[in-house]
Amino acid sequence: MPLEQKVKYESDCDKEFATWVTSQTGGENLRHCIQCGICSATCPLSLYMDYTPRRLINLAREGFKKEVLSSFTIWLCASCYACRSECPKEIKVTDIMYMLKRKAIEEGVFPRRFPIPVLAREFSRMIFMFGRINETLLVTDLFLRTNWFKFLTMTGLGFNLMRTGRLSLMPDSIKRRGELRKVLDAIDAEEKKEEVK
Amino acid sequence: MTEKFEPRIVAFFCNWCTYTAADLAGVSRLKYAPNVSVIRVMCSGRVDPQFVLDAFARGADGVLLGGCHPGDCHYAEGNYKTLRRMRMLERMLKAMGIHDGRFRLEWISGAEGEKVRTVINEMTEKVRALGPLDLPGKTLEWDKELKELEAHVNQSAPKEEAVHAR
Amino acid sequence: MKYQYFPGCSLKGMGKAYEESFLAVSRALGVEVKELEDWNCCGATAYMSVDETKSYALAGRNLAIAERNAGDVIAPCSACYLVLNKTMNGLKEHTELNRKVTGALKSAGLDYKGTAKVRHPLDVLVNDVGLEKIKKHVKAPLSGMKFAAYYGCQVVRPYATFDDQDEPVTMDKLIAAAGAECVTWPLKTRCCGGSLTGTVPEAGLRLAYIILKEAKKRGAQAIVTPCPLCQFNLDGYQDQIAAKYERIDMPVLYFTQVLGLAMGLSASELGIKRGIISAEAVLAGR
Amino acid sequence: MSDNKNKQADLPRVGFYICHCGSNIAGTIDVVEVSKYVSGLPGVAVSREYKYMCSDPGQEMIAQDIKDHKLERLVVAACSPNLHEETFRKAAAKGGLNPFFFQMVNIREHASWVHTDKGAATQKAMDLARAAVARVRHHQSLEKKRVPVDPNVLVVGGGIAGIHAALTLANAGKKVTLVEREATIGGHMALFDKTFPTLDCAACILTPKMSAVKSHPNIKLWTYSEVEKVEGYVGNYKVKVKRKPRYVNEDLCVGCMECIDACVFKEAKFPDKFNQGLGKRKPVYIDFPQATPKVVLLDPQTCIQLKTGKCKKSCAEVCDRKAFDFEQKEKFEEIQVGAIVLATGFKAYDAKRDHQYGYGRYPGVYTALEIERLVNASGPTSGEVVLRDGKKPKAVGIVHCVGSRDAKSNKWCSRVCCMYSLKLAHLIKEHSDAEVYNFYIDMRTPGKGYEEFYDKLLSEGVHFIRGRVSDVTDWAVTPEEEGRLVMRVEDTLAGFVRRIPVDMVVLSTGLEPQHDAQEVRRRFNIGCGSEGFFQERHPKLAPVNTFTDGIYIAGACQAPRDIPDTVAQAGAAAAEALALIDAGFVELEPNTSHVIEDECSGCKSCIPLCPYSAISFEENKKKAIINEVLCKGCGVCAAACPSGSIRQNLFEDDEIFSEIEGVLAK
Repeated sequence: MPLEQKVKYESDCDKEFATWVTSQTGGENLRHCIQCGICSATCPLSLYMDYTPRRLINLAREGFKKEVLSSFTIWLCASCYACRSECPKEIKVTDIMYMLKRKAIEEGVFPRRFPIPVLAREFSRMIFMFGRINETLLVTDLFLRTNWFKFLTMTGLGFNLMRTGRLSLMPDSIKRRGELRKVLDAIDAEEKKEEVK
Repeated sequence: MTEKFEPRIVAFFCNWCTYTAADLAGVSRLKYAPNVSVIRVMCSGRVDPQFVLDAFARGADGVLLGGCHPGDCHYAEGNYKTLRRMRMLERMLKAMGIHDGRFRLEWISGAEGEKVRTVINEMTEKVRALGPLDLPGKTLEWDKELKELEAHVNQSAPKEEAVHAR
Repeated sequence: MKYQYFPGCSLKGMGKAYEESFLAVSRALGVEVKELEDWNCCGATAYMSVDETKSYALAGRNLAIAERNAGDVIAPCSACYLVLNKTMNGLKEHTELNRKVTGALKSAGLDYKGTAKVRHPLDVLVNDVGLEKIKKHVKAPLSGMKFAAYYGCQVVRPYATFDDQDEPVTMDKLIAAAGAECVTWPLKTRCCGGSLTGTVPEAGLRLAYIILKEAKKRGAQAIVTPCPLCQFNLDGYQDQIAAKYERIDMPVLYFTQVLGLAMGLSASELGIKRGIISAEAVLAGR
Repeated sequence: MSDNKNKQADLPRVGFYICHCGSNIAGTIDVVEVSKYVSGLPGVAVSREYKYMCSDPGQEMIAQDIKDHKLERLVVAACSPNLHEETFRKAAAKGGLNPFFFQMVNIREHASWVHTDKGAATQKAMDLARAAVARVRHHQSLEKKRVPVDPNVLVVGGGIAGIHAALTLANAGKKVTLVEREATIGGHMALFDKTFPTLDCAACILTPKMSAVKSHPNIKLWTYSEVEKVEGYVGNYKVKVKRKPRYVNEDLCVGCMECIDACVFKEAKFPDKFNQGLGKRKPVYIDFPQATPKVVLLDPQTCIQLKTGKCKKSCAEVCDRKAFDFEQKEKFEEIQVGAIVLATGFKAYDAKRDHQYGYGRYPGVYTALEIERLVNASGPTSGEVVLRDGKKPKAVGIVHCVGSRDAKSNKWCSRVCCMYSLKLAHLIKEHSDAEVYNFYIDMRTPGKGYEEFYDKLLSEGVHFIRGRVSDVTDWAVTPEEEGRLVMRVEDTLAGFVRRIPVDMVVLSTGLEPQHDAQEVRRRFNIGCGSEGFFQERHPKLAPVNTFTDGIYIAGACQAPRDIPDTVAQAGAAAAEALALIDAGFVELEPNTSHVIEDECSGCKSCIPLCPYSAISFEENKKKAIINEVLCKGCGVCAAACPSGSIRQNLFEDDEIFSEIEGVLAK
C-alpha cells in the first residue's frame, strides 16, 4: 500500500457528501451510526477490504469522499445483507455500498482494472440489448476485458459446465425488447430533465 | 526447619477509617498477605500502649496500629493522642530491643483500601526479614535467669530475710 | 393452487437443474405454475451498482406484467426474490422514485400498482402446500442421509418474511419431511462469496471453501440450497478450491431435488446429473 | 485436657456460627474445618457452618440453638460487622440473649476476599474465631440508650438538591433551615438554559421550586450564609451559621431594582460572576431576575461607599423602603436540629489547567458553563451564540472530558459532560447554524431517553469524532485555517490525524468537589473519598447516609451526577431524615465509658482528654465522673487512665486483652 497522507485537513473533505448520501434512497440513516462495528464483524469480506464497512461509514459521514469512492471496499461488497440485518441503527449498509458504487462509476474514480465495476457495466449493457443475461457470455466478456490470462485458468470450469449441460452460448432474449428500452429511455429522459433543473 | 518464617502481626484498626478501609480493600478484592489479624477499636485513641506490649509479650512478631489521618478523627482529636502516646511507646520498645519495623503507626482513611494492602504487605515483608521476635521465649529465659538469681540470693541470704522478700 | 413463475436468467442457464426439479416437484404436488410472460432480467445485484432508478424499472416491468394475472409470483432464484421484493418495498417507501419508475413504465404501456406478491418456493411449500401434504407424497424417504441446509444470504436477508434471518428453518423442515437428517451448523446464512468468485477469486474461493469445509466437518453428505448462485459457486469451483486449499468433494443439491428424490421422481427428471460434483455415489448409498 | 474440661464447666456456653456466604467465604476458607476446630475450644457448646447465615433460616437456627442449647454467648464469623452486626444482635435477642453477648468475626472483607492461599486464609479465620470466642466470655449485658430527636432539619446548599430536600421535608411538616452560600438559591441549575434530554427550559422548572422555598411557611431561607460550626450528635445537633452582610435589609427590600438604575456608576462595568464573567454588573446588583430571595446586595469590593465612605449613595436615596444599611455587619445565629442534609454541590474544573486548549489565551475558547450563559435567553447576549468580538462562529468544536478521565487532573468520568455537550451542540446549532464537532473519547449516555437524545444529535448532522483533542492553536497551515483556531485530533474511527479549523472551542469541563469540601466535611465530621467527594456510608445500600448518623448527603457533593439523579437522591436524603425524626428517638451504641468510682484516684488526667467535655470532677468525692449522654464512645480516656478505673463498654480492657491472647494462642 502506498504511504498515506498522514494528516487530513478539513479542506480535503467534501462537506456536502454526507448530506448527499442521506438524500439518496437507502442512505437516510447514515448519520445515526454509532460506530459499533458489527457490520465489519459480520461482513465475510471485511478482511479483504482497505476500509472496513464501519470505517467507510465514518469516512462518508465526515465527508472524505475521495477515500470512500476510490476504496476497494465498495466493490468487494457481495450484497449478502448481513450488515444491514445486524445494524442496530438500521442503516442500509448494502444500499449505501450500491450508492457509492454508482457514484464511483459516475465520477470515474473506481480502480481501473478491477473487474467488478466492469462486470456491472457489461451486465447492464447486456440487459439493455437482450433483456436477459447469459452468464457464459457475460463472464467470457468480462475476462477478456480485464484479465484474459485468468480466463485460461477457468477453462476447466467451462468444460465441466459444458459436460453437465449448463453452458449455453446463445444469448437469450425477451420478445418485446422495444418495450423495455422505452422504459429505460424514459428514465434517462426524466433524469436529464432533473439535471437541467 | 527450612520452612519460610511466617510472621504473626496483630493490628488495631479504628472503626471509622482504617477498619473501613480494610473493608473497602475486601470489597475491591485487593490481595494481600494473610499475616495480619485485625482487632477493632472505636478510635485509635483507645489503644492503650499496654495492648501493644501485651501483643508482643504473647508472641506477636509485629504490631500495626491504624487510625484516621490527623484532622480527620471521627472523635475530633483522638488520633493526636494516639500519636503522642505511640511516639513514647516507640522509644520504650526500642529500649527493650524491639526493632523499629516491628511496630508501625499508619494513618489510613476509609477511602484508602489500596493503602491497607500496601502497608500490610510492606510490614509483613519487613518483619519477615527481621525474623521471629519470640518475646515469650525470651521472657521464659529471663524468668529462668531471675529464678536462678533468686535461688542464689535465697541460698546466700539469711532465711527470715528471704521469707520477707517473698 | 395457481401461481405465476418467474424463473430469472440463472434458472434458464447454469441453474437449469433448479428449474427442472422445481417444476417436477410442483407438478407432483399439484401446484400449478405458469411462467411469467416475456419476463426480463430482474437486474440482480449488478445493475444496482450502475443505475438505481433503472434497476427498479427493470424489476418493475416484471411486476407490472405479473399484476395483469391472478396468483402470487414464485421466484426460486434468491437474487430475483430479493430484487423483486426490494423493488416493491422501495417503490412503496420512496414516492419520488415511485413517480419516476411508474411514469417510465406507463410510457411503455405498463401499469404498476404494487399489488403483486413475490414469494419463494420454500415459503409456498411450507406454508401453502404444507408439510403434512408433502409427507404424504414421500414415497422413497431418504432415511439415513445427512445434509447441510445452506440458505445463503438473499433468501432470508433483508426481507425475511417467512423465516428467521439468523436461524432459518423452512428448508430444514422440508429435508426432514423427505426423511433425511440436517446437520446443526452456524453457517446457514453466511455468504458463499458467489458474486465474487468470478471476479475476486481469492476472496470468493475462500468463502466457498469455508462453507464446504464446515459442512464436511459436521458430517454432511451433501449441501442443500435454494439458491442457484450458491449452488454454482459451491459446486463449480471445487477444483480451484482443491488446488488452493484441499479437496472437499461435496455435492451441492437444490432442495427441490432432494424433495423430488424422496417423492420418487427420477434423477434425470430432477437434473441430478447436472452437478459438477456428482451426487450419484452419495445417493446410491441410501 | 482434664484441666480444660474443668475450666469448661465454669465457662459461659458459646455458640459459634460460620457463614459460607455462598462461595464468597467458603471458596477460600475451609469453613467446615474452622467449625470443627472451634467446636474443640473451651466453652464452645455448639459450632455450625451454614450457607447464608444472615438469611432468615440462618438467624432462626441461631435463635433456636440459643434456646435449645442454653447458649450464653454468641460468635458469628461472616462478613464485616459494619454490614451484619445488627442482624445477629437481633438474632441473639430473638433467642432470648442480651444482644451484646455477641461478637462478630470478619472473615470475608478481611480474609476470604483478600487472600488467595486457602490454607493461610483458613488458619487466619481460626485465629480470629479463637480470639472472638476468648473475648466474648467477658462481654457484659448492656442496654442501648434512647435519646430524643430534635424534629428540625438543616439543609446546607440551595442548589436543586437542597431545594428539593428542603421542600420534601417542609411538605412533611418539618421545620427546615436552608443555608446557601451565594446570594440566591438555584445553584448551577439556575445557570442553564435547557436541560437534557428533554430540552425543557431550566428556569421554567426551577424557578417555581425556588419561589416555593421562599414562600413555604416551614422553611427558613438563609442565603449569603455559611455554616461555621457543628456540635452534638445524631438527633441533637447545634449549628452555628454565619450570615454575611448584604448591606441591604432583606426584610425591607422588595427587589424593585431601582437602586441599580440609580447607582452612581451609569454603566455596568464589573465582571458579572453569575454570567461567568461574560456580562457586566454594578456594585449594587442582583444575580438574575428570578433570584430568590429577590433582594439586591452590594459588592464591598467595588461599592464606593463601602470602600471609601464617600459616595452620594444615590442607591439608598432612591429606595423608598429605606432598605440600605451600609453599616451592616456579619452576624452569627445558632440553631438546633436533629438531622442535616448536605447538598453543597460541585465546582466546575478550571479549564486554565489544561494549557493545551488555550483557555484564557484565545478569546475563542470557552468553558461549557460560559456557553450555558451564552445560549441562555436571559444571558449576556440574550441567547445569541456570538464570539467575544460579536461575530457568529461558522464552526464550533466541543471537547469532551476536559478535567475528566485524566490522571493529570481528575481520574473519574464526570458523568454529565457527554450529555450536556450533546445539549450544547444542539443549542449551538439551533442558535447559530454553525458546523458543530464533538470530540469524545467514549460516548456515555446511560439514562432514560439519553441514548435517544444522542441518536437525535447524530441525525442533526453534528460531527462526532472519537479522539481526545491534542491541542487548540492559531497555527494555520492551509488558507482555510487562517485566522481560526485549529484543533488537532486523531479521528480514531477514521484512522488518521485530522486538523479541524473552528471559530469557537467549547471545553466540556468536568465536575470536581467544591474547593472547600475538605473543610466542610471536617466541620460536619463526615468522610471524603480519595477524589474529595463526600463519602457515602455504603456505595449501594446507603448512598445518602454518611458514617455520621443524622447527616445525609445529596447531589453532586457525593459524586458527579445529573439533575434527575440529584433530585432522586435529595428525595432519598429527605426520606432518611424523616425516618430518623419520625422515629422520635435514636438508640445509641452502648459503647460509652464510665468510671469505677472505688478505683479512681482523682488524678484528673482524663478530663482534658475528652473532646466532648463529658468528664467532670466531683469535688466533694474527689473522683472523675463521665456524663454518658455526652460521651461518644471513643475510649481515649479508658486508654489513658493510669489506675485503669475507666471502662469502655464493648471495649473493656479484659475483652481486648483476651482478644489479643486469643489471636496469638497456638
